[in-house]
Amino acid sequence: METKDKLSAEKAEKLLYQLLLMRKFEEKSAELYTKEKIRGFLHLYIGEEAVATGVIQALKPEDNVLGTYREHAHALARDVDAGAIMAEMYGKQEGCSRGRGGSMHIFDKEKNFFGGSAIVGGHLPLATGMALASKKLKKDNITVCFFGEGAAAEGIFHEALNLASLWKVPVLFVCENNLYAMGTALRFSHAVQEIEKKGQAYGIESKAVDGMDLLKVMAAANKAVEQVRNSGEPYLLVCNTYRFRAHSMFDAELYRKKSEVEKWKKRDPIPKFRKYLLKENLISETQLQEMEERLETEIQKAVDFAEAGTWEAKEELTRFVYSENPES
Amino acid sequence: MTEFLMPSLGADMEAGTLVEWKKKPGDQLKPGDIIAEVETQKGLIEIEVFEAGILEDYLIEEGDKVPVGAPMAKLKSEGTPGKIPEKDSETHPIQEKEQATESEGPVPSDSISEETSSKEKSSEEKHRIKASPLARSIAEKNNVDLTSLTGTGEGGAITKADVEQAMAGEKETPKQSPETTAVKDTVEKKAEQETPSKQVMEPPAPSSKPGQQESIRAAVAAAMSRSNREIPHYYLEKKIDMLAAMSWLKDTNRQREISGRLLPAVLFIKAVAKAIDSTPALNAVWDNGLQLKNEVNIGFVISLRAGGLLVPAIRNADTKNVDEIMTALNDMIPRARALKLRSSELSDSTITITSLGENGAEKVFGVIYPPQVAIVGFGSIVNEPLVHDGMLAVRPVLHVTLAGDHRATDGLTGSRFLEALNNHLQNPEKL
Amino acid sequence: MTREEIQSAIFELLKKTAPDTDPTSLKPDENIREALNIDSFDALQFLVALNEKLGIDIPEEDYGKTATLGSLTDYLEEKSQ
Amino acid sequence: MSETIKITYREALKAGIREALFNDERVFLMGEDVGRYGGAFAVSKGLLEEFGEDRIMDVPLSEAGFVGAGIGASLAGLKPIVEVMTVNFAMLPMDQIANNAATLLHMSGGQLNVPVVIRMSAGIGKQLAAQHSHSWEPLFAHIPGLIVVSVGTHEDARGMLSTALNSPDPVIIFEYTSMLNMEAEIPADSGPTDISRAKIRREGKDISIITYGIGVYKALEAAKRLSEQGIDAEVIDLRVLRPLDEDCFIKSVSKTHRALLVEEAWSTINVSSEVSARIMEKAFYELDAPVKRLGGIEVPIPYPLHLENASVPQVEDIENAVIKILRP
Repeated sequence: METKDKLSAEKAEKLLYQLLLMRKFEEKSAELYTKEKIRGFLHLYIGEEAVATGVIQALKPEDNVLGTYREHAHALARDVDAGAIMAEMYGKQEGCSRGRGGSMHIFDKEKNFFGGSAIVGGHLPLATGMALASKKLKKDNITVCFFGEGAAAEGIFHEALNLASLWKVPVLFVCENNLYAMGTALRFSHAVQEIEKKGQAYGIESKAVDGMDLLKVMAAANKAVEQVRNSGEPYLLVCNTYRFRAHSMFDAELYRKKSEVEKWKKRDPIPKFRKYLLKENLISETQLQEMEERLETEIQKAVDFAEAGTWEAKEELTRFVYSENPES
Repeated sequence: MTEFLMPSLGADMEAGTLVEWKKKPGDQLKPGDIIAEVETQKGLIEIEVFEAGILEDYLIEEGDKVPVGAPMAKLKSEGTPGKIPEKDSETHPIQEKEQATESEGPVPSDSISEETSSKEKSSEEKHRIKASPLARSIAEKNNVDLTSLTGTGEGGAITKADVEQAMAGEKETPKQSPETTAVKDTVEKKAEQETPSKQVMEPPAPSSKPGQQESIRAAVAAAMSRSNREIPHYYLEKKIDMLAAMSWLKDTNRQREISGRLLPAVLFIKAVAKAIDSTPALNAVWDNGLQLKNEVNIGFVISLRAGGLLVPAIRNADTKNVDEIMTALNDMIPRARALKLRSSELSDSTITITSLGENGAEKVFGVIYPPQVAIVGFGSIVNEPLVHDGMLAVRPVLHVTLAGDHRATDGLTGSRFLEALNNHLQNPEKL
Repeated sequence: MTREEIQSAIFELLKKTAPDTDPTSLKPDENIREALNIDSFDALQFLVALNEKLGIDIPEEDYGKTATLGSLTDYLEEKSQ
Repeated sequence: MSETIKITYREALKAGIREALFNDERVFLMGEDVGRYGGAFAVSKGLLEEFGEDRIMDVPLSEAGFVGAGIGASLAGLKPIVEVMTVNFAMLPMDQIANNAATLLHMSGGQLNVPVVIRMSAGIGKQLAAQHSHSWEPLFAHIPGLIVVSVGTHEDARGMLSTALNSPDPVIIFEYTSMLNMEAEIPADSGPTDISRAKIRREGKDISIITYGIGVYKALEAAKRLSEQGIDAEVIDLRVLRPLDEDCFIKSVSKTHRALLVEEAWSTINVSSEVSARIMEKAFYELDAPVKRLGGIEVPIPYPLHLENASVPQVEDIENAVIKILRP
């Protein structure tokens, strides 16, 4: 792969750290959920980390990112503060969305991270519209929109892709095909199971990539982002991946076999990437050791921050329904 | 057994206050008997019974104000059954009472239980007074007892206006205090007035109550507002040469004793009654559509000295001759001034006449008295230059106006009526 | 009948006709009907009552002579002779 | 101010759009047939020629898609005027409106503004039958986060849009097809009109007729007729259905002590229901008669003219209802 050669030790270390942070952060979240620190829905990304990491590393800070309700990892990849995300999941006002959104609605405007959307497919036209704005305002930023293969069955997916292609706007649609829309397998949802073909139907350049391999995702994403930025036209990147954990915390996983999960776990992108780095001498055992400690510290810090966070006063309940400074 | 209900004496009557019972329990009643005197917005009205029977018991007391339709007394019917057929009214009175009530089913058969149930009802009513929130809060602030009020709002709910009216009434209740207002003074004097006509030289009528005049004023206001609100008026005017009529009247009166003399108003009334023949649509009421009336009952506006109007009817004016009409006026006007009119006299009119007399304005544009559909206005007779037989001459001229309800008739009808009226007044001897 | 008797009869009957007024305050040359606000019907009734009380008939053509307290008194006084 | 011009409702709307396009480069109009067709109701006729394709965008029949794109564009710095041809199609983008436009500010803890303006033509009166005669203002007025305004007069047709575009929060504007050809005099220099306050269109002391939209001129006509009958009715144009200008009608009812609520939307759970409830809550002790509602008859709007007319309150109905309240 052409990107292999370009991967610097520094970037390699950062990417691995990011992957591990995502994994450990979510494992901690699951634990905190069972302790009732986190409530509501909690959708974990564990197993799919290579996708968010691989795509977002290709972006510039001014690019827009929109995610789904399974977006903790994307926020972390976008450098949203882990403590702010954890506090958000706690519902504390120190959270990145002041605790108003919770796990499914992580927003950070400064990082151009636009959520956190929990209606399947609902954010796709927003991405098209944001890209339209970039075009009209003659900005060179692009918009990246993550969604699952379940969203591709929604009418709005088709509208958003058609409009993006029709208008020729710089948006990268990233389909995280984890094979299950909640519990309904791809084959029970789609007559044509190659999601990339749906993009092609709208005249959008569409590629599929192994979403369990960070290097492959990076390579595909770099190419896609470059193309979107250069052409100003949309692109559909389908990342075939798998979530190791249940859809959300309250899921008996009746729809798939344990053996299937185990099989996919053997393709876990994190050990794979670590192995690759060690093999290529892009990272040392000592560094890995030290990384583990840093991760522990960062996650503990995030939890402490969330724990120390405060509850928004009830009197403020009705804030943020309308803008408080209408002059904005 | 039937109940005698507070009668509705006009579309705008909502309630009445029983001032005096004129019959006692046990009294035999025949149609036309005055059973009670009731004070209304329009003044004290004697109310009649329309069926024969025996007054069994009072259901309300003197001083009670009850809405139209509320039971006032229990009657034992005789002969024709009342409006609401009752089992026992078909058989025979008094002795069969127990039997009759038994047959009514689960209700215990004695009169005590009836009383109890009616008491329960009234106490329940007290707890369930319908009043608007605003009326309640005003009543509370001003210590007005809502149970004593009759509502004029939706479903008989007491409104702000009802409470305020009660408060205004209450202010006047202190009897004969020296500070009483001039208006009230006038009213009371008026009430005690002896009318000058022969047969009515009676002791002062005790009937009139303070506030009565005001309620007449209020009734006029209500009727006129309603008219203005609901009736699309059209107006027509005609000048009538009165030389012939006035000459005839002069000749006639010259031959008569003073007590038999006629007023011009008699000619007006008679002429209107005859003119209606050709335009029956003006002798009608509007109640979800035009309803022609067979009788010609001409309402004659009588203004009261202290303000306000009463409009008693001269019944079947078309069949009365001028002397009979004068007799009717002689009877009615003094009673009107004494506020002693009968209920039916106030509610029977089918068309109204207003005449300002010889010193009034030259023209009067009337406001139709709902539900009637026309009012004829007679100005004062004045000498005016008038073309007569191609010559300009000064002649006595009467300006007659017709206000018609445009829903009922149009200008053509009104025009025809005024023309007919003119013709009749040109031939006074035939009236 | 003295002039005083006639006047007191006039006052009595006027008071009955217009009880809210004080006829005794009428000036001799004041128009009675205007001052006391008496309409044509009451005016006729007043004359009827005068006729009954005093036994004096007033023909219609003489109505004009009865307009003021002074002229009415004069007229009645003359007729009663 | 003294000079007035005669203008149709359509021309007034167009003047408002034109002015907005002139005043702010970020403003653009998008909607079905707004450009080459000239607008389904000829409201935007000629604007394409004047402002070009970039500012006057024809869009495909993708209501959810282009409304979502409008929301997205507003997130990214533009001021879109999105036209949903008629409210009858507004259930398609309802998800975008209710789940995105109305929630983003709140979910993001106050970070994201959605300054989108969505115009919809609404109401009955053209014999368009059940699917094309909706009065769905109440559906939108139900949703916190939206500003819902109703254009009941020519002045507002002319002036509401530019004020709406200055709002940092999403504004839904209801316009009325049946009023498009109606002419009225407005001040020649008529400018932006407020979108936060109700307006007393006629002062009176006997009763408050509280209405909006098509009801405004009807109520004014009824009030005129009533005045000939000695009844002095106050007519309140709610103008903004959310957030309701409660002060205005509570004050009015406290003065008149009676209220008749008029609108074309079906009576069950309509705007009048809310107004009525607020009167009960805030002005109960001022009431001298029960509050009455005059709303749409609960039936899908039928095609024949006489039945269509019977489906919504007419001037005579308003007149009679007032008389019934005042003279029970």
